Amino acid sequence: MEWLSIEEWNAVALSLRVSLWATFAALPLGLLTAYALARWEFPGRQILNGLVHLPLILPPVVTGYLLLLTFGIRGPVGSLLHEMGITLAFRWTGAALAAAIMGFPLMVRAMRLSIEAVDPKLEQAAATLGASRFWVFVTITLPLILPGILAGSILAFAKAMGEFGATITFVSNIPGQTQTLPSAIYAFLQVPGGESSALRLVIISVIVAMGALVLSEILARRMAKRVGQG
Amino acid sequence: MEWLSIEEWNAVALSLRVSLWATFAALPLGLLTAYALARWEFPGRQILNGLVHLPLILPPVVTGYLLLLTFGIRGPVGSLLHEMGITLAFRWTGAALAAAIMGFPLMVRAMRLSIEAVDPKLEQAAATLGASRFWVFVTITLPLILPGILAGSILAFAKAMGEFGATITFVSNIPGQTQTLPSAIYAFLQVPGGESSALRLVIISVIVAMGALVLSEILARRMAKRVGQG
Amino acid sequence: EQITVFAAASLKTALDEVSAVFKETTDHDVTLSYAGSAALARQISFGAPADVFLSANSTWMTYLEDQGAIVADSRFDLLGNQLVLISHAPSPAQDWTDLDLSQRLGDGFLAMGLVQSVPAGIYGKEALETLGQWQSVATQVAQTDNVRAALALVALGEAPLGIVYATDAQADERVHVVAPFPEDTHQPIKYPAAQISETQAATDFLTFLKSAEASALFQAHGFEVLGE
Amino acid sequence: MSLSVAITHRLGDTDFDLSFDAPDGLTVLFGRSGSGKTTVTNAVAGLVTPDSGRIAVQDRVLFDSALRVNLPVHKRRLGYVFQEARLFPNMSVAQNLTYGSRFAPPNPQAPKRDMIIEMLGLGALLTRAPGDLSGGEKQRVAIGRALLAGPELLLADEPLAALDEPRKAEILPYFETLRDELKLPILYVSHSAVEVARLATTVVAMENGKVARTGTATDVLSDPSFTPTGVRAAGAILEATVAAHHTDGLTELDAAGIPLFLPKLDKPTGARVRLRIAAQDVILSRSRPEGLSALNVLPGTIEEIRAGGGPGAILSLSTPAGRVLARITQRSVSALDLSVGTTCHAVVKTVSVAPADIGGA
Amino acid sequence: MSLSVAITHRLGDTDFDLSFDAPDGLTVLFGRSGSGKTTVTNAVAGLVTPDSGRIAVQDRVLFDSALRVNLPVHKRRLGYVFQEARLFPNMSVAQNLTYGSRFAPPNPQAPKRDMIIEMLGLGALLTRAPGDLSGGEKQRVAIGRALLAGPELLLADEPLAALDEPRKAEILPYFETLRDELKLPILYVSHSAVEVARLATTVVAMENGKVARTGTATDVLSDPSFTPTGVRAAGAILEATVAAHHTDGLTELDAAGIPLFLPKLDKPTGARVRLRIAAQDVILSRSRPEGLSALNVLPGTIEEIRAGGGPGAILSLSTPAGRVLARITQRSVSALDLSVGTTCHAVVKTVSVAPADIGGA
Ligand SMILES: Nc1ncnc2c1ncn2[C@@H]1O[C@H](COP(=O)(O)OP(=O)(O)OP(=O)(O)O)[C@@H](O)[C@H]1O
Ligand SMILES: Nc1ncnc2c1ncn2[C@@H]1O[C@H](COP(=O)(O)OP(=O)(O)OP(=O)(O)O)[C@@H](O)[C@H]1O
Ligand code: MOO
Ligand SMILES: [Mg+2]
Ligand SMILES: [Mg+2]
Repeated sequence: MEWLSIEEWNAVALSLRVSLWATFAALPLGLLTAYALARWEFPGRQILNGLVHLPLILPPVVTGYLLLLTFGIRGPVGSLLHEMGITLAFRWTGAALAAAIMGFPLMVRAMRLSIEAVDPKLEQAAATLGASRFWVFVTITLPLILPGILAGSILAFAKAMGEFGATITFVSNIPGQTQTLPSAIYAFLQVPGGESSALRLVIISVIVAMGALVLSEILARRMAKRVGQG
Repeated sequence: MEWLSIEEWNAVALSLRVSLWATFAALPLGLLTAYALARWEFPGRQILNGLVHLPLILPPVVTGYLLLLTFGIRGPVGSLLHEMGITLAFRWTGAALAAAIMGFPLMVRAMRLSIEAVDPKLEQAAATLGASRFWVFVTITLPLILPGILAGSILAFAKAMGEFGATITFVSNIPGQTQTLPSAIYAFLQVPGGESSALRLVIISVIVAMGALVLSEILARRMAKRVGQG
Repeated sequence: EQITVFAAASLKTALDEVSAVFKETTDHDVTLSYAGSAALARQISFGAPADVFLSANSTWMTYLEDQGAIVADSRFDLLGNQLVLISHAPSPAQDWTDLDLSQRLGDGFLAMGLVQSVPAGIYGKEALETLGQWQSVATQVAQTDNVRAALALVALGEAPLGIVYATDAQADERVHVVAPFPEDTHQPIKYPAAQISETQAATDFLTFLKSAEASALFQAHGFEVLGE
Repeated sequence: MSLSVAITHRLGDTDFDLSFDAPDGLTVLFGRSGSGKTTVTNAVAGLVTPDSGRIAVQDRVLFDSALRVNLPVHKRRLGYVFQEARLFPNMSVAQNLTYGSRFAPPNPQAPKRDMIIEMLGLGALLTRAPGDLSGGEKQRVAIGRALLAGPELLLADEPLAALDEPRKAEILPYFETLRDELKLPILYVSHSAVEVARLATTVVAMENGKVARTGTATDVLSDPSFTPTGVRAAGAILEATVAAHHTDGLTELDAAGIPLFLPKLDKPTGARVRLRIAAQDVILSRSRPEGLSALNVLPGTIEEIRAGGGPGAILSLSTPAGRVLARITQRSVSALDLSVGTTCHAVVKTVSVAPADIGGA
Repeated sequence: MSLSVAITHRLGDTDFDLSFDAPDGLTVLFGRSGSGKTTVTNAVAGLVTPDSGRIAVQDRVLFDSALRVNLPVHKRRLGYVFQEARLFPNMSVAQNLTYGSRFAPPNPQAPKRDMIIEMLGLGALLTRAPGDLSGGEKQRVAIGRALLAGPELLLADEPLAALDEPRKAEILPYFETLRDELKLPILYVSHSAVEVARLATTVVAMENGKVARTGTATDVLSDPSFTPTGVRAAGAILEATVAAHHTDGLTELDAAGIPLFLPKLDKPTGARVRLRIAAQDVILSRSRPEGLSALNVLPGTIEEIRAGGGPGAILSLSTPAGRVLARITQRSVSALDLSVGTTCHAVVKTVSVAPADIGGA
């Protein structure tokens, strides 16, 4: 398309990649955390719950700064990962990490709500039929909470598409590596007359995210139909 | 306390006020929207759904900019409201509006999930006993979705406590009027040596939000015990 | 009288002190709102209740001036600043004639503001172009949304080198100035001020900014005071 | 015409097309699992909107597709005992019980809370949460909740299936009271021949979304050719008058001149009662039997002999008290040389007319 | 010892303290609503962990608080038909049915899918979602699901309560097969005397969390003093051998030399069967009756007469075939001049020993 420069296209592609990775990578941990918070009693439950919500409570810049301190090349975790050949700082992977962390509370809350809505009587029934905890989860709980997982994922994805503060603070803005759509939009808004360019990118971002949203709705409907009322 | 200046205390108080107002003011509309999305079929359902998610998808700066365009003193809605004696721009009410809008998607999603989990068979039973739609909602649906309402509110509150980008763009950073905790933290981070002051504010913000979180968990537990499994 | 001053966030420390003195010496009360210059300028153009605007660059002040949003002829350049190359590792000061930025950088990153929108980034890129060093490092520039973030990257050692204002470099002992940029390598760095409302207090405040007392405070924080 | 239903509806693979008019009283929907009983009940309640048709109770039209009338559920003034209890999990048992009363217009006829709690044995459960009840307890609460709504139409979908015999025996008379004294129209789903015989004014037998047969309980149950839920359901219904109460605890009835003895009935002398005599509880004898413990003997003439596929046969006997059915073996039919026109005696043990099978007529 | 339970547990206001040992076969838990049947079943399943005690099936210890054994639910190798169907809403009927088989170790003894689908009449429903089933259909799927898990212990909580008579009659023999041929230990909750008599090897009668009485079905049901779920439950159980199949569709049994006639039984000549004769279905006669349609007459001596509070009495008759109970009126007792030691004849109609009351012994 002519009305987007190559650099802008790159930002679109990168934002999609970052958001998708952030969402999918956060999924397993998000699900585990949601399950633990919904179903398990353990010391430190409240602390875990608080920790999960932290990125929501803190201004994004602060989150970004904390990420930099922790996962930067000199940070305690970052340096370890670096030795293992994984670099997050100034890479798109770091942007994905920031997006994942910012979306994490949204993802976990949605999943947790749907786990809490599952009738334990169905899980018991599965156990009497020989399903171990693991299989009960895979065959009963998981299918029943799919709408919640979907809702959580779409929230996280949307958040990832819009995340700016934490990302630019943590991985800054390197075209092709970490210049996501929101960074590009922000840059345009910083100069007088940049509004129309920003608008173009905003429209793209909205189209992409809305597409994902509508898709998720259709999926959720289909699931709901299948799951119905037992 | 000595280690916080009056201005900082003001920021804490203001953030609380803004967040609480944002949460409570958004509640009725959030509930209505969630209910409509969960239960009603109407043209434009997908569009409403998209609109609700918009603040999540857009970089906060853009949301703030759009708010400024719409609700500013010169904006189409803002000027109307202004004539009616309601000014949002550069007032704490505007900050509350920004926070409410940013937290709206989180609130609606959580409520919607819990509405979708209510067994319509119970609502039918209530209807056969003479309860009109309204009373069914008040006596059956509402109590059953209280955990979801609580979850949605706490998400929105936490988000409001951390909201920065849209707020500072829309209503600026005026101490006592619109300088919320995140804005104050931002300002500190913009100057050399401001980190320690910022840290103090971050700690306060975390304490407040965590307190709200723990409280909501306790409430939710109590509700869950009452509601149990029918 | 009560006035509201919209000021670029990077002026916070210095301006807090200056306005404290102003409040003491006059019976005016000052409210300061710090944010990015772009946000403030837009808000003013949308009718924000600001009496005075201090911008971190000329473009946004010009934007307002073109809209007729400032009091005619009240605009003046208050402060100047200098752009410097800083490093995380202590290193002796160097001169640009024998400094190969690309080589010093190795595979590290050069932290600076957004090169198309954040003033320090714009100036920095311009300077490097003048010095003929932009091309060799262009792909290694880590751009941040404000200059303080660039400073933080160098201070934490995440980026070995960065380009910031002298005022920032001076305030953080974790960074070392490698080389100041010659003034003729970029547009002059100016912090313009202007009156938005035609109140007496606003006029008084602008006048006070130019006073010797204020100048001393600005200079103490490393700013260059631009006389009229 | 108390309850009148005429609807067509499609649900999954089942095509519903049925109409029945039932007079005042209790109408039993009868039929095999999946025949559509719950669906019809839901249509009357307004929970299922039929594709077309008309539903009216007394002179109130609940639904009429032609007139575009479709009264909302909450305005139909129902009590509905669902097949699954559907208690409100956010309320205590006591709150569940009184839920309907706040919406009902004041009604002095409505059953009293304490009476219902007593009858259903819920006294000890009032503060419980529904999740802490046993299956039968839930169902009792559901019954109480529907009754206490003071309905003008009662729907009950197998309300007693989860209950034990003594509890059933306690509740059944109450449904009779509702039917006879409060004149409440009742639509009642049941698989149980005992309940049908005892309660039904009208029986609507369903099969695969259609009405297989309607009629009075007497008609449908005494028809030897119609035994949709098994041979045990066949039986006749007789009407009789209470003649005397004897000191040995027996009540003597007068069925068109024939004395019948039953365990003490709680009805005044002169009251009309309805008895069910299951076909399988009747023994036939050519001569008037002597020296038997059975006290009730009805002389009659054989009207019809229907041999089934198996070794049994159902004989229809015309007696002064009305038609009596007897199910005996074909071997006995030939051994006793029975044929249409033969006179013989139907022997019924006193106690085989069990308490649950007696209802006010 | 097939199933051995000894537990104490507190649930709400109910204190459970019970122990029973049941031999191989089917153990019926019997008792009023709220007496604790579901709770005990849940304890055996592992869904409720008793405060203390021991539960073992065959030689497998499922729970032992002293030894700190508490086998997880999924390792107990159960099939559990719950009081409410509990179908998995995310699966079709077919998927629900085969759910357990993927976890079960291969077992050639396990019932075959097609056979179960056929027996339960589920063929047309396989692709349905559980939400689209009627109440009875759900329960049938739940039964199928439990059976197809190939369990080593079957728990069934009122599995047939929601079903119509013909369907019950189809399913009951299958539980007999499980009990007799596959030797599956079964714990079965029921309110129905018919089901108890037909299926129970052992009856455990519960009352308020305690065992009120245990014993063989014969013992418990023939005890005239014990009728926890109503007088209709009283009855005797006789054992007999299949003597001949007659061409008129009757099967002749030999009960210790006395011939008894029944509708055709699907058992080979020589097979042992168990009959339930309900006390209320027996007529007594001083002389050997003639010209009656009832084919079965058992001579005997009166052993005991128990007059209840009402007009009835239960007489216990010792016959060559075993003890037979008769429930008749006290008026008949004096009219026939019956007392302990009197010889008389018990008359039982052929068909009153209904199909559902006959089981393999
Ligand atoms: N979660 C609970 N909390 C408190 N009491 C309970 C709970 N669950 C059951 N009970 C009580 O324990 C007793 C036994 O319940 P249980 O479900 O075992 O009865 P049941 O014999 O199966 O009855 P039904 O035939 O009605 O199903 C009842 O009195 C019941 O009210
Ligand atoms: N939502 C649905 N979609 C498709 N078919 C359905 C649906 N609900 C019920 N059916 C089918 O419609 C028929 C009638 O169902 P209904 O529930 O009225 O039966 P019922 O007579 O009440 O049976 P039961 O005695 O088992 O409760 C059944 O064959 C059932 O499988
Ligand atoms: O809310 Mo933020 O300001 O960019 O993510
Ligand atoms: Mg039904
Ligand atoms: Mg139970």
